[in-house]
Amino acid sequence: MDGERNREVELTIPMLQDMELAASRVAEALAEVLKFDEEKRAEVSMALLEACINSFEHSKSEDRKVYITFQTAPDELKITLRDHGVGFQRESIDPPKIEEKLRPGVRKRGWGLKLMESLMDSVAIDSDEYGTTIVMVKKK
Amino acid sequence: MDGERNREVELTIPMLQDMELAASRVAEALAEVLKFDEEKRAEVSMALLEACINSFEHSKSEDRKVYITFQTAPDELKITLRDHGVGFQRESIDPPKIEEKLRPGVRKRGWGLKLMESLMDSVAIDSDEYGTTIVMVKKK
Amino acid sequence: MAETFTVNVAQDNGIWIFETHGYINNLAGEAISEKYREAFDQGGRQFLFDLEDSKIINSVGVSILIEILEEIVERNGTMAFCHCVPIVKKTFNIMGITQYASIYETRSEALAAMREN
Amino acid sequence: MAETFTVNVAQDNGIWIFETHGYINNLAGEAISEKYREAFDQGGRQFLFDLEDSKIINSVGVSILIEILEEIVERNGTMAFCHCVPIVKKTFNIMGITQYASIYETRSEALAAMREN
Ligand SMILES: Nc1ncnc2c1ncn2[C@@H]1O[C@H](COP(=O)(O)OP(=O)(O)O)[C@@H](O)[C@H]1O
Ligand SMILES: Nc1ncnc2c1ncn2[C@@H]1O[C@H](COP(=O)(O)OP(=O)(O)O)[C@@H](O)[C@H]1O
Repeated sequence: MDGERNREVELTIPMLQDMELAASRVAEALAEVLKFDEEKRAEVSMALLEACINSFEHSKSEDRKVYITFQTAPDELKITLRDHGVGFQRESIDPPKIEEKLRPGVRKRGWGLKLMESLMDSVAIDSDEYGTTIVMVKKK
Repeated sequence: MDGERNREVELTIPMLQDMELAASRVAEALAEVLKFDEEKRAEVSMALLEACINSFEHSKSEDRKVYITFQTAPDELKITLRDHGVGFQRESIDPPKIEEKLRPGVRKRGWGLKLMESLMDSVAIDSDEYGTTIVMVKKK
Repeated sequence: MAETFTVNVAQDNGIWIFETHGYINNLAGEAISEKYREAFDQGGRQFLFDLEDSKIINSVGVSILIEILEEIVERNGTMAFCHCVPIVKKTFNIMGITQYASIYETRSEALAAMREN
Repeated sequence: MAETFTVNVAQDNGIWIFETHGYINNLAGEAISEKYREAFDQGGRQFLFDLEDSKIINSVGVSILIEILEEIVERNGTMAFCHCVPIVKKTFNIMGITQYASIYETRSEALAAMREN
């Protein structure tokens, strides 16, 4: 346990334009340290980018911060992202479909969760009125 | 004041091989957000890399962590790095000279502080038996 | 990346080429959309996006490309991409954009294919 | 970067070329040092380090290059670098390595200059 905690990287970013890049860079650097291939590095990096943007845009958190913990194991990177925002219900969000999105008047947005889920090996969302926690794992 | 605190990025890294890369990536990403040119981005990034390695190698800190705060202003990036190690006295360290380093038997190391000071606009070191704090500023 | 985003527009035999530079986020998407609107209003129907210098994108930026795609599809036009890094290709695949827009390796390949259209 | 560091060694008319790949840290420095030792023991006196694929270095890694430089200078050999990114050049300048080792833009420039030596 202690050994694991000692491998943690913690990052707190403010909810400001472009700050998601700082987070995604850490993800990429750690994926490099773990010797993930370039494609997987880019995948982790983009999944975290999307998760950060969701917190920035939707959480309405008062402290305007996203708290991220990176845990490295020899063959996986686990990323836990938290915001202290209003939360949401994953179940109530329909998966986006391009055919529908292309219809006139339909909101084109709504791809972040789908991308995260497609790019990572697992994504677990725990969200309530005190905030949202997302645990994402990418295997080597 | 509050506005400033809200722009802070905080990063904690464990003192492990290659973890300095995660820190230097954040510095680089933030320098990019501030639209520093490529050269200055690389300079900030390397200065922080060196500061991290110093903590890893010399601090003997028990918690094996480096705590870094990044503060962004429109035209400067301020980086504060702390370790809870044994500290050192800046004054007692002579500036390295290549002529001397090239003599047989002389330890070749000892460039980190000089590099940090050359690459950043200012470097302030506060170090005692409870640890070391380094505040580095790079202007756009 | 977080460099100021720019987009250059050129024309090649009726094909409008958009060359993007930098991170495609919401602001970049809007910048693209504005230039697209001008081209469309001048009668443009074939659009090639050269993403060589956009190695990072996000879904907010890409949503704006879907807005553009909607209009292009509706008017029987063509939207294509070239020089996409793997993560961009993958993103377009996941989103299903590749069902409506072709991705080519190089610009000349894209132009050749689009001219046959 | 944090990819496993590698160094390839080649010879061109008595000039030993070390092509590094990856972050030059302590471990990489030691890997270079080992290969250097082999070349030196085979009589090598002219060494060119092509750093094109080493965009990140640290002072611990560079200190090991200074160890090598000490020996080369002592035996009247030559040490040179090429394809250095700006931060690497700057680092070598700050450390004063450029007083003892030349930095060339390209490998062919370096080889041409070293052959005249
Ligand atoms: N961190 C969060 N806090 C609150 N709501 C969120 C959060 N993340 C996602 N959501 C909700 O989930 C929806 C779907 O998110 P997503 O798939 O990323 O698409 P988009 O952000 O484009 O709407 C959002 O519109 C929002 O209602
Ligand atoms: N964070 C730190 N904690 C304790 N000692 C330090 C720290 N940073 C630097 N030092 C001391 O300063 C010396 C000079 O550091 P530096 O110039 O980076 O060269 P080097 O690390 O190669 O010795 C170190 O050898 C060490 O004694």
